[in-house]
Amino acid sequence: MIWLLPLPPLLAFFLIVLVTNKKKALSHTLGVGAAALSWLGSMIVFVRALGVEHFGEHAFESVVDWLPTGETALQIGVRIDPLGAAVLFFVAWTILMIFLYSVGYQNFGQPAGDHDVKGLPPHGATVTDNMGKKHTVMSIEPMYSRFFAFLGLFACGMYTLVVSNNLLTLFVGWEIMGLCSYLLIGFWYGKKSARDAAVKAFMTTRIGDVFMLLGIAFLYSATGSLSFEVIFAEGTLHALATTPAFFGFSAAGFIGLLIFIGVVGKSAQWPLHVWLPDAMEGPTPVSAMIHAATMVSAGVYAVLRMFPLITADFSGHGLTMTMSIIAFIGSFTAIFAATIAVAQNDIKRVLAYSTVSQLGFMIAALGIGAYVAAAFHLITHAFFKALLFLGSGSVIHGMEHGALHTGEHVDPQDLFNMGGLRKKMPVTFWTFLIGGLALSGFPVLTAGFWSKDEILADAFGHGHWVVFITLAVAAFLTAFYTMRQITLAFFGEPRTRAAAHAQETPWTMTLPLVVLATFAIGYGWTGIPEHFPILGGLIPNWFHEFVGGTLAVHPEVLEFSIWPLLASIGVALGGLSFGWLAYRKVRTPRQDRLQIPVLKNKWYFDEAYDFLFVRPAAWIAEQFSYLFMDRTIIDGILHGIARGALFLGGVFRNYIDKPVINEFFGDGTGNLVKRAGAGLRKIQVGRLQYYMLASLIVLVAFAVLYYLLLA
Amino acid sequence: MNLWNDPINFIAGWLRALLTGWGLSLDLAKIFIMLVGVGVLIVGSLVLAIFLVWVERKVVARFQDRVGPNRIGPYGLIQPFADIIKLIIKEDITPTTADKVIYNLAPVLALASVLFLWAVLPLASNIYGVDLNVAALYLVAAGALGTLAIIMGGWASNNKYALLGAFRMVATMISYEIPMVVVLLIPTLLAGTMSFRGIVESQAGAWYVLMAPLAMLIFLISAVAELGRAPFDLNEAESEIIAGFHIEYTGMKFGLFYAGELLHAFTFGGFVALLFFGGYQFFGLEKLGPLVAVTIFLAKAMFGYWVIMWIKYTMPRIRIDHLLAFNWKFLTPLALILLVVTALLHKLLAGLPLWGITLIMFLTNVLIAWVTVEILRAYGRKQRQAEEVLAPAGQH
Amino acid sequence: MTASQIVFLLSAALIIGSALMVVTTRKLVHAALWLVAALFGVAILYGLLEAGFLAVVQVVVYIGAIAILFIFAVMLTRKEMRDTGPQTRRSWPLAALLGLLVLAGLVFLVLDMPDVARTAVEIPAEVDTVGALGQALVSPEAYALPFEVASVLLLAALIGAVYIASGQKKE
Amino acid sequence: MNIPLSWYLILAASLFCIGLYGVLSRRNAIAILLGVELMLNAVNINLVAFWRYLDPAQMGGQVFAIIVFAVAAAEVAVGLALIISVYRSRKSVVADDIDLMKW
Amino acid sequence: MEFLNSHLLTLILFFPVLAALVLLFLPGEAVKLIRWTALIASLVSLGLSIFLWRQFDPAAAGFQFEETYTWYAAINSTFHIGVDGLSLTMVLLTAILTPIAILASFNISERVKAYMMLFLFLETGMLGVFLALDLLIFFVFWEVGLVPMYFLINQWGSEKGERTLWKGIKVQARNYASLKFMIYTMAGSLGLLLAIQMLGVLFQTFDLLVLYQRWTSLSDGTLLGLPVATVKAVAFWAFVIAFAVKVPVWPFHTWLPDAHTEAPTAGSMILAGVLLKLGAYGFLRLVLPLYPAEAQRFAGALAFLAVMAIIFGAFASYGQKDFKRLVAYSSVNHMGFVLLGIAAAAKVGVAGTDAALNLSRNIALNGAVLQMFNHGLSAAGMFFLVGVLYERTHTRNLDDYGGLFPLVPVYGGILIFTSMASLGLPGLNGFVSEFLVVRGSWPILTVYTALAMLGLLFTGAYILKGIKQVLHGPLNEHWAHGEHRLAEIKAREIIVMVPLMVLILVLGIWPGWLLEVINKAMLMLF
Repeated sequence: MIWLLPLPPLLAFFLIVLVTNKKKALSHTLGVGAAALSWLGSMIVFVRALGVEHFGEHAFESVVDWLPTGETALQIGVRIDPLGAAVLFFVAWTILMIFLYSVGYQNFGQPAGDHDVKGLPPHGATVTDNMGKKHTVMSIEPMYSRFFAFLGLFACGMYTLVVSNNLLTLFVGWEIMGLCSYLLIGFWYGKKSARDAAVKAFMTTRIGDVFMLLGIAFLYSATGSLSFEVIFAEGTLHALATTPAFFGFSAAGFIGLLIFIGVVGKSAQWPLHVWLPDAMEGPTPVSAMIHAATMVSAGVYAVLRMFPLITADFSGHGLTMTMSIIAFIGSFTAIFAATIAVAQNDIKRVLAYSTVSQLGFMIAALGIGAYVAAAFHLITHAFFKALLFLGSGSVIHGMEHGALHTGEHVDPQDLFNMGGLRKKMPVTFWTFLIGGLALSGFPVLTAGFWSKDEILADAFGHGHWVVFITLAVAAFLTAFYTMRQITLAFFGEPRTRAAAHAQETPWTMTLPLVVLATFAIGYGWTGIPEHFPILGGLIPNWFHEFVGGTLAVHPEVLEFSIWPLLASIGVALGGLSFGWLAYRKVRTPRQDRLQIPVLKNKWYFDEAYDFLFVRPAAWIAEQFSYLFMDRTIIDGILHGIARGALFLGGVFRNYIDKPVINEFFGDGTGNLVKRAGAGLRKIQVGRLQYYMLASLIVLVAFAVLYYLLLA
Repeated sequence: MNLWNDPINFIAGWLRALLTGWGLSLDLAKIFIMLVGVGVLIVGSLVLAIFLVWVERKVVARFQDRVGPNRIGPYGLIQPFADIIKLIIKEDITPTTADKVIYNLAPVLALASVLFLWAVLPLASNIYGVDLNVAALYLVAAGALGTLAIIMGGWASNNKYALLGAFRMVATMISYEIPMVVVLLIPTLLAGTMSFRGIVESQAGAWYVLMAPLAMLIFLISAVAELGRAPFDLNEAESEIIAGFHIEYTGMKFGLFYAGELLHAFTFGGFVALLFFGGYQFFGLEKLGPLVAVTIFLAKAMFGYWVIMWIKYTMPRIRIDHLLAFNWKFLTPLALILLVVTALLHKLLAGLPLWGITLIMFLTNVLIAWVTVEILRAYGRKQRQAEEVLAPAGQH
Repeated sequence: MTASQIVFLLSAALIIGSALMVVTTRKLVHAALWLVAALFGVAILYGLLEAGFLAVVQVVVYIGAIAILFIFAVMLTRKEMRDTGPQTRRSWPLAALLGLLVLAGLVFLVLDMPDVARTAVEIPAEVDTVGALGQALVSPEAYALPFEVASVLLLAALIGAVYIASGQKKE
Repeated sequence: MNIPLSWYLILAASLFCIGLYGVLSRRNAIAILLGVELMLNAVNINLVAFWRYLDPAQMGGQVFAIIVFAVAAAEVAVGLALIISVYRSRKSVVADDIDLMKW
Repeated sequence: MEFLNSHLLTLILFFPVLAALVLLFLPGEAVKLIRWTALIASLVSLGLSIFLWRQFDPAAAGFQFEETYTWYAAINSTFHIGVDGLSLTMVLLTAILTPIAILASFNISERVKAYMMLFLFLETGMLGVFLALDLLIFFVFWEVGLVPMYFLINQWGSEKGERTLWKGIKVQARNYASLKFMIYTMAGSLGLLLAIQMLGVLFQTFDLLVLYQRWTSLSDGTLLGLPVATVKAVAFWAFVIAFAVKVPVWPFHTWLPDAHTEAPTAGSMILAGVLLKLGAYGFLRLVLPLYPAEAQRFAGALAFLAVMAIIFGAFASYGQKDFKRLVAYSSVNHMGFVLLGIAAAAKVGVAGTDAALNLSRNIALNGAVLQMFNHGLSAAGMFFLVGVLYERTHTRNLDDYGGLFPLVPVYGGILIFTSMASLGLPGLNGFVSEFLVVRGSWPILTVYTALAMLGLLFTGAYILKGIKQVLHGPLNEHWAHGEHRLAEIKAREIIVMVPLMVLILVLGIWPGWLLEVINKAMLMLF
């Protein structure tokens, strides 16, 4: 039954692409219906999973032989274990909400745009109402059904990833999502920036994927199979841990590192983070999908899956090399992304960087071995980040409505064009506020607090001071820029007439916001640690029990210490208040002191990469390998041989054929014959008797000769 | 082996005995006898020639409704001798630029060619010069000698008319030689041998005239042309070239030519008799004795000679081109056809009895004659129409 | 010396003499006539060799036709050749020498032939040489083919001669 | 019949050489033909002599002689025709004048 | 039926030639008739191949459907053909691609009869190589395959285009390309011919099965005055160069881009689809079994060349301005993987005792053969799509295109699908074979496989560059309206693409049915 989960969206994708891409209504019902179906399936699986105690030992699994290789065969299949069930839960919910949300976002039911062209965002349509007054109103997205098809494929990719029991199908889902991110980011391929962003996204993730493929190949060749069951068996893990691989890593460590590089690419960690902010070019549901629900979380999920492998040779105290690398990258990304997020003006770009930093948190947690905390933060983050994105989407939608209404051409996404939207869009404001608080970890109330606190506690508990401090600072910055964003967007007075005329978005967009908001708050309470001062004992730390079960050895519960708790509360509240204070009065970007060019330009990483990698690659490709290597060197050699042959032919012709054979033999003999002929001609006198006489003389001579010599 | 039924051997035996008696060796005697035989033959034929002159002049007169020489001797019998004596005592003129040797040799050769013929004539079953197995061809060879003599005569007398006459004479003789040879082949074919004696013997059953009358006619015509007499005597055509090749010859040289000519005519009469009329056979009479056979043969020969003279003094002369055209366009083809038909029939009818063969051969000959006449008549009609188209009679 | 030997010698003398006269007389007609004499001698030889048919044919063909043709030819081309001027080429001594040389060679060869001096064998009387010759000429396995070819040759020569000689009339 | 074969052969050889001399030395084309005739007759004598002396039963010799007759006749006819036509066009019968067939 | 069973291979092999002869007698101007007869002929071949596929028993050892006829007794070479898992796959690929190529060349309008006949000859040439079990036959069909291709490129290639040689000599591009293709392959195969003759003379037979035992077992003494080892090495390199030129391994590959850009659409489909596989097939059928020791010794060199091909293939195609040349270089890149797999298998040599190594060797070979099959499909698809575009726009320069997606959405969709396949997107066939090759060659040639990943990365780069410049990119007004407005992809063209896309998808999701046959064959390969 489990392998049925990814099928409905896949089916929807094919149906829409092949059959119903002309009819918009049918397409979106198909899309949403498929998502709902998968959602229902997942809920059933989740509930049954809850029902089974000690679910870790006997997960639902079914396997099939996929590739015959020599005597054995590569097996693939599906498997749900506690981690899978939990992730499945949040994936199902977020995907369904995004499907629902995008119906409204793509202005279903609005008239077709006057001069909308496929490949560019809709520019609104002029419509005359019954009083004959003409005013422009939002127009429907020209490629409406294609959007839903790609979303369906995206969902299918995520489901296969979550559901698969081996690294191969995980990788398959992984790559399909890569493709869909490419297609969706480049959805409005009319815009140059969207095109480039799509390619950048695909390429950077592909860099990661390549290493991951190597990791998988290494794992497969080392263990003979890819399914988790076989890999995480005690014997194989021990074998992997002990066999040395390259650069001083153990096999397990090296494989873990390779796979982690893949994850870095996919979850946009520090070196390969450049594509995520540009991915904002796509429509907002896509950004939500990518940055909250699926794409990025897939990365963390993969590391979660590989946790036993990575920590195969971890013996409790000192981090192994791989784990330390992971921890370092995680924490560095957290702080680094936070610094950039602070200086961004675009509402979606801020969220993008916040996602990068939050992922940094999770990766850092995994780096230091905090398995359950990372999983918990992963799920809570998914909820409130999806909420924030969809909220920003409805804010943008409202701003566009206002811009069209006033005919004022203003960038609907720039924070400094907004202001005072809390009066115009109350539902969006409140849900956005809850999301923001959860993100910055508002104590007790929001889920964000619990998961982030867990991580800090773990870091503090295991004595990883460096990680603890960087994460705390990052948390502070997070709180700061969320408050900056909320104040700029919602509080204060509307800076532009468009902001003044912004209007609340229809129900299809606000309902998902509300649902996600409830989760942003509610989900936190499932993972309250026992020793928590007040609330500890009330609700059993279900999450820890449940998800912990996936590991062979159940992670032990940390004894409580007050310092990390105080730190997280202080950091959260401090960041929020400071943010609100700093931006209460700010009217124009010039007043914003944090507009530091270095931060604004993302530490110039894009330019650096372009300079270091893209341009040299283009040069190598164009000049070196094609023009130089092929055309000049190899073709040069060929043409050289051809010219040599030509030259040789010429030599033979001019020095042997013509002079020797033609002149000497050919004409020579000719002349000889002519001269001889001239000589002999004289004996032909024409007189008859002369001939007779001559012949007779010869005859007689012969006779005599014959007689004398022979007879 | 007495005088009556085999005179020559009898005499030869007698002579041989005589000569050996005189001490000659046998060979010598044999040669001598041969010579004697030749002499007798030549003298006999010459005397006959003289008699023929008389006969000729008597018959011509009778044809021309006049009496002929009857004044000198009884019935003019001495007249020939008178002529001969005249010729002998006439002045013998030789043209100065003439080619002396050839001029004098010509008349001798003319007469010699005729005498050669007599060597082959079978007078009787056992009286003959020599039984040459190629006698027919020998006859043609002699004819060739005659031609040569005429040319030499014409050329040597260094006279344009003589030369022209000689050429004309030679032209006719050569042309007519061909039909004669072809027709000569028919008796050879029928008899199976070329020797005259063989031919005569094989005519015992049926004379060849019965089997091939047309052949006899063609042989007669061509013989007359060979002799240069009667319709074909263009060289004596006074109106055109005076007297032909023997203009410059006078006296006895002319006499030789004249005698040779007469004897030649008589010999050919004999040949006709020999080839077609059974030679010395006369329904079994010749068995009585050789001499009877000789007289039969001579009578037949005289009859043949009479026919020739008859033609001579009745037929007008033919123009030279008509003469040659007649030969080449009519006579030769007819002779060839006749030869082929006879050969075929001879082969086909081999099994039949003699009278059957003769009857059929005779009828075919009549048929061929009739067909040729028809062709001629058609040809003639066409000629006349052509004339009428050209000049319609008496219009303007 | 038997009779035939005498006759042979006489005719040989006749042949050689007239042949020499043919090649040496100044006047062409005499040459032709001497040729006739020589041919007559040869005919006699054939008679001696008991080839009667050939002798007669020699007379008929050579004397009857060829000699006369020669005489005709001489007559036709008389106007130019006044029998004046040298009749023989200046290089006649060389020709004579060569003739003698060839003669010597031939005679030597003849004498050198094995059993050359043998005498003729007697032909049985009943053998009819003329008939045999006739048979040889027409029977296919003997010499029918050369006979036919000869006839064709003659026909061709006939037509050719007529055509060449009469050529002038057309121009 | 006791004439030895050699006599005939010698006679023929001498006749042949006389003819050869005639051909080589005479200026007049017709005289040349006369020479040729003599040579042909010499050959004929040989042929018949060989027939008679070697094997009278084989008629080859005689047949060959007859064929020589035919060829001689044809040759004379054509030769004289040629000479006459040459005479008509070039007004000369001297062999040396007829020398167009030079190189 | 019995006849069919006993003569199945000869039927498949010579049916196209028979059809070509039948074509000869059709009137030249009945173009539709000729096209359809050619198509049906190739479909018959396909039907027979599928029948062969069903009759084929993968588990049975050795060659099946073997047929031997006396062909050239004088030099004791027999017409010996047979099929095993490996050649069966290749025959199937050829049989599938030829009708598609013929269907794709329905737009050829001049000299259609000659074109179709050459195509059918080409098919026989290719099938011959795959079926031949006699070295001489192998070589004969190897050369026969060349000639039609030369004419296809030379006569029906693209008219425009000039290629400057040295000293400014300009020569028409298609002549240059066809001549270069012909002479390059011929020169390469000279060594092969010599080696074959040596084998033939040495063992008095050209039969492969006999040679496998006799040649490999010959290991001591001297041969032609040289120690056997050196002779074997030289012969090995002769074989390798001949096939390397055909596979296009890196240094010998420069003929491929020229040949492809100048070849007509269907021509380059078949050239990329099957002709490149001849070289790889040569490696698998001849080089590995005949020279196991040498292969093992020089596997490193082969792997190096393979990686060079992958990397430089990817870089070169990324640097292309011409769309077809880009796809051509992609073929170099993909075929590089095949060679990598073969090199890995060669490195292990004959199946030894170490189970893991054997498994990797087998996986590498499986991957290589599957890659040959998959690349055949995706390359043919890509070339066809480029051809479709070229037929409408008559230009292959990427800068001339731009923003065509709205104009031709269906074409765009198909192009993206096929590009993703050739890129090696998991879920489609490209990924499966590349994964197998990587998995197979990693434990054996780790460093080279790692380097190859760079190539894999840039595979994605140039594919996306192609898509970006063709479909996305700023809309090039030129094609938007007016008489040369870009026409949507026609029904015929879709029919051409459908079988390819279906196969790509099916192989991507469930390659088991094909891999089963390949796997068994690879076990028994050497």
